[in-house]
Amino acid sequence: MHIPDGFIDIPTSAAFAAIAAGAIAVSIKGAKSSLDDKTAPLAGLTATFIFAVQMLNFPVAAGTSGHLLGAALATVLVGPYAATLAISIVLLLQSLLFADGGLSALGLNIFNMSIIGVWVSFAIFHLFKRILPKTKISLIAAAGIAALISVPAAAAGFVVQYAIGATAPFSVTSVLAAMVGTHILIGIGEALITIFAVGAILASRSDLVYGYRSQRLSLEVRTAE
Amino acid sequence: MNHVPSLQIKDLAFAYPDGNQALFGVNLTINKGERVALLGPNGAGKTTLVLHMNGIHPTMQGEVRIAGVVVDSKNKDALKQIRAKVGIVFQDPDDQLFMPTVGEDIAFGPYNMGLRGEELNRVVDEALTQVGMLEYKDRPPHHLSFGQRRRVAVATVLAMKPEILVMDEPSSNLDPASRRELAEIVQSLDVTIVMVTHDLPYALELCERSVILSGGVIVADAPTRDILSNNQLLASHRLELPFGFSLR
Amino acid sequence: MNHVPSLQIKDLAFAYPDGNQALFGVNLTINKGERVALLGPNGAGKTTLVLHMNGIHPTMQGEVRIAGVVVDSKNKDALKQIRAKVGIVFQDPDDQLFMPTVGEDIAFGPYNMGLRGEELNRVVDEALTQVGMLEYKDRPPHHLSFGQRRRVAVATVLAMKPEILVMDEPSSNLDPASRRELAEIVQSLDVTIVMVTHDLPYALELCERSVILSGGVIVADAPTRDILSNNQLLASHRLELPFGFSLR
Amino acid sequence: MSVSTPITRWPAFVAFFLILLITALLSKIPLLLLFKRALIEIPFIFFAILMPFFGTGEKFEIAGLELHREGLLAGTSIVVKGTLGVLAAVILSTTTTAREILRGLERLKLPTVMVQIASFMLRYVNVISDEMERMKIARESRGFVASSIKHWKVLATTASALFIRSYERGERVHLAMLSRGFDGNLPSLDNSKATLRDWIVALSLPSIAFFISLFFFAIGW
Repeated sequence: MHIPDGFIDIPTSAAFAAIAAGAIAVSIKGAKSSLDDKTAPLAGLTATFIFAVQMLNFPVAAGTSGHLLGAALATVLVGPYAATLAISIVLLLQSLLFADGGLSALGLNIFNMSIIGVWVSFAIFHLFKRILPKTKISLIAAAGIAALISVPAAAAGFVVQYAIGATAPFSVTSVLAAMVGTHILIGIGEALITIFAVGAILASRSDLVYGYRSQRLSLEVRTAE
Repeated sequence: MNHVPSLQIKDLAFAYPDGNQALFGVNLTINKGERVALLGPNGAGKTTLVLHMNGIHPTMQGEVRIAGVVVDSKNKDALKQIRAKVGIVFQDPDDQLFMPTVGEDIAFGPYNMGLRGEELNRVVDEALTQVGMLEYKDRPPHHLSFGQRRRVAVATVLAMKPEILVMDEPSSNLDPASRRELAEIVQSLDVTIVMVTHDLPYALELCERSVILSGGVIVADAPTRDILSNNQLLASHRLELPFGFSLR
Repeated sequence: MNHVPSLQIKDLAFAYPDGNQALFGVNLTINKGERVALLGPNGAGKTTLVLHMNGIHPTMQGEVRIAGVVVDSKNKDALKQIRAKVGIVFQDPDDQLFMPTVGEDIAFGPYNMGLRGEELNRVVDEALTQVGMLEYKDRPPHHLSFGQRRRVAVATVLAMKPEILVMDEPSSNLDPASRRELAEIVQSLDVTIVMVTHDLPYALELCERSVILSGGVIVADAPTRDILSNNQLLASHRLELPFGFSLR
Repeated sequence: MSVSTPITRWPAFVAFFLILLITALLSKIPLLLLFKRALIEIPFIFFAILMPFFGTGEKFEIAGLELHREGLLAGTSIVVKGTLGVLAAVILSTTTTAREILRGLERLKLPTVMVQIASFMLRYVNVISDEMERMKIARESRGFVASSIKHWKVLATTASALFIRSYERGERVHLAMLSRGFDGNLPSLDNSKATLRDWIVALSLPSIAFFISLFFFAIGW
């Protein structure tokens, strides 16, 4: 999914880099208002977690394996702002240190994975949380649907970039079909893992789930004598 | 008592892919039912040795046998049998406990060995009873105290009915009472035990015999009391009894 | 010796936001230069008490004074002064060593206190020398052994020239030699020390005086030797001397 | 630079490749290591190899295979440009420590919070991946083999345990920071200013590349 150098032309890459920079600036503001001076350590450790989890390969079919993207998972766990920051940093360091994704394509990759991936997850998660009854099960389901859709959505982001600035000769519609088609399959895996993971975290530390925190209606207030 | 030793290691040598050699010909035989402390300074190769016992590290040179069967990391089916026979309790219980509830965690090993249904349930309850944690079966491990998690970690491998139980620093981070409770559990178990530890008093309390692994070879193998009373031997391998401790 | 106590706690009570009350009126005075062990079972409120000493937990009821100054978590400037005076060494050194190199980690505290340039450099070198780790200044913490990281963690707070040094389980996970080396460092320091520990022999070796915190109050405050020889007192708070250990 | 040069001007790419190779040799990177690490590119090469078989435009035949000129060019372009990009990144990451890269990011005016997040990530990536490795060994020691879809649940619960541990560590790190007087400002990593010489050295590679592409443009290749 990481776009390398040379795939999309320079003006398109630059335009998306500008969009990415803007979105990061907004996310910094948003994260600081919710996490305060905890932003750096918590988003930093979340980025570490995403990075580690992306190394966790799972078998898909016929000897191939995939790995988690983690956009929906991060969004549900730490909220969209911190998730955007964490995933952007993961992409930045992957391109700088591991040559995974081109540096000139960084803006494109950030746009697809940390902006579309996170904010589509957030929108869908919220929508379904609102529609479904207010239980832990529906929260988990909402997270799963968000994960399922976030992956092909990120792939569709690539198709848009391709349509604008591709240096390859496929027709846009065939690329769209191929990318979105395969990524729906990957999205199913992403959804299953997100469902199990969110479920397990809700069972042991529900207070760490960002999407659950806003769900609690009111707390009993007591005073110590 | 069975006459086949639980563990036989012959001339085991091992180097990491980066060329760093960790084991230089280890020889060690442990009979069924023995409790042996594996002592040694940091970096002596203790963990490397332990990870050979169940084939996580492939044997490069030499031989490791569990209850007479050679550990061969290439034979996947045989390896599964070996891993059922060697139960390793790791130092940090959080590395070992990852399922949503205690019961599911205990069931993980036996399930991988093919147990299902009623039998699986029975094995889980039995293991939890052995460590006195049955009432916590449906709790998430995260909410237990450190000492309780250590006990659950022991139960996760007891549930596999191991031939040999390997414990890595079992007393680390335990408060004094949990430390004693764990000692009582260990003493109640009828299984061969290898205990990797820096806690020499604990080794003395629980193990008749101790071996010192230093620089990738076994440099001492004797009754624990003899080893702990040899100050010169201890000092030359960065071991020492804690201040105020006396061998009575 | 200064006549203002390093630490004065009066009638300190505290409840968590979820209503769970942890401290029920703690009274404790520690004079300058004393080394005091803070003992007690898990869940007794030891960590909660420690986090009151530098205002991480706001004082709800009662009073905490460091070198005569009231800890007031609302006054940000005063709080900064307090945190410079109370150096806490946390149990897991990886939590405390968060900067890319050892040197930068040591500089973190003094930098926040306003030190810069040559003076900052001097303070860093001094703290590293005190724990015998100067040569590791430019290394990333990840490449050090556990014992070395614990020593660097001690240096990170020594660099702030604290009035009082609070150590949470300083001996945990250390091998015997590192444990003794740390004891020697602690003994060489000329600073008031509060040591939260389960390791009663270590408390005896390093601290003249011990207090037991149990159920959110101080239930014993006496010379360490007296406390450790009172088996009934120990037992009623889930404390006990390890097997084979004798008070000589 | 290489990204914006059209693929038909192929001698320029040979020159780019040579510059990178010389840089690698000058920085004493074993070539084997360089190419091993460049293997990360493989999935995209597959994609590129497929290209000549699709697409529109002029067709021709080689060894019985029907190829499209457009697709062939585009495929080659992707492979060549991608390879150059990966090689450059590998050279950067093997010659520059993570810390220097952070400093560079700070100098390039990346927002401070981002530099801090990156710095925490680099500090803890070993700690967390060690935890993950230990969890993996513990799983395997109990007879677990990741082989089929039903094992996803196990991997997911491992991921959730890892998240809880990472997040709690973040909270403890924050406490440790507060205890040493942290008030929201981390000390800057960058205590030296970039000299003119540093800039010249840093810009030498891109400018050589730029002149090469200018040269081949001028002579009309």
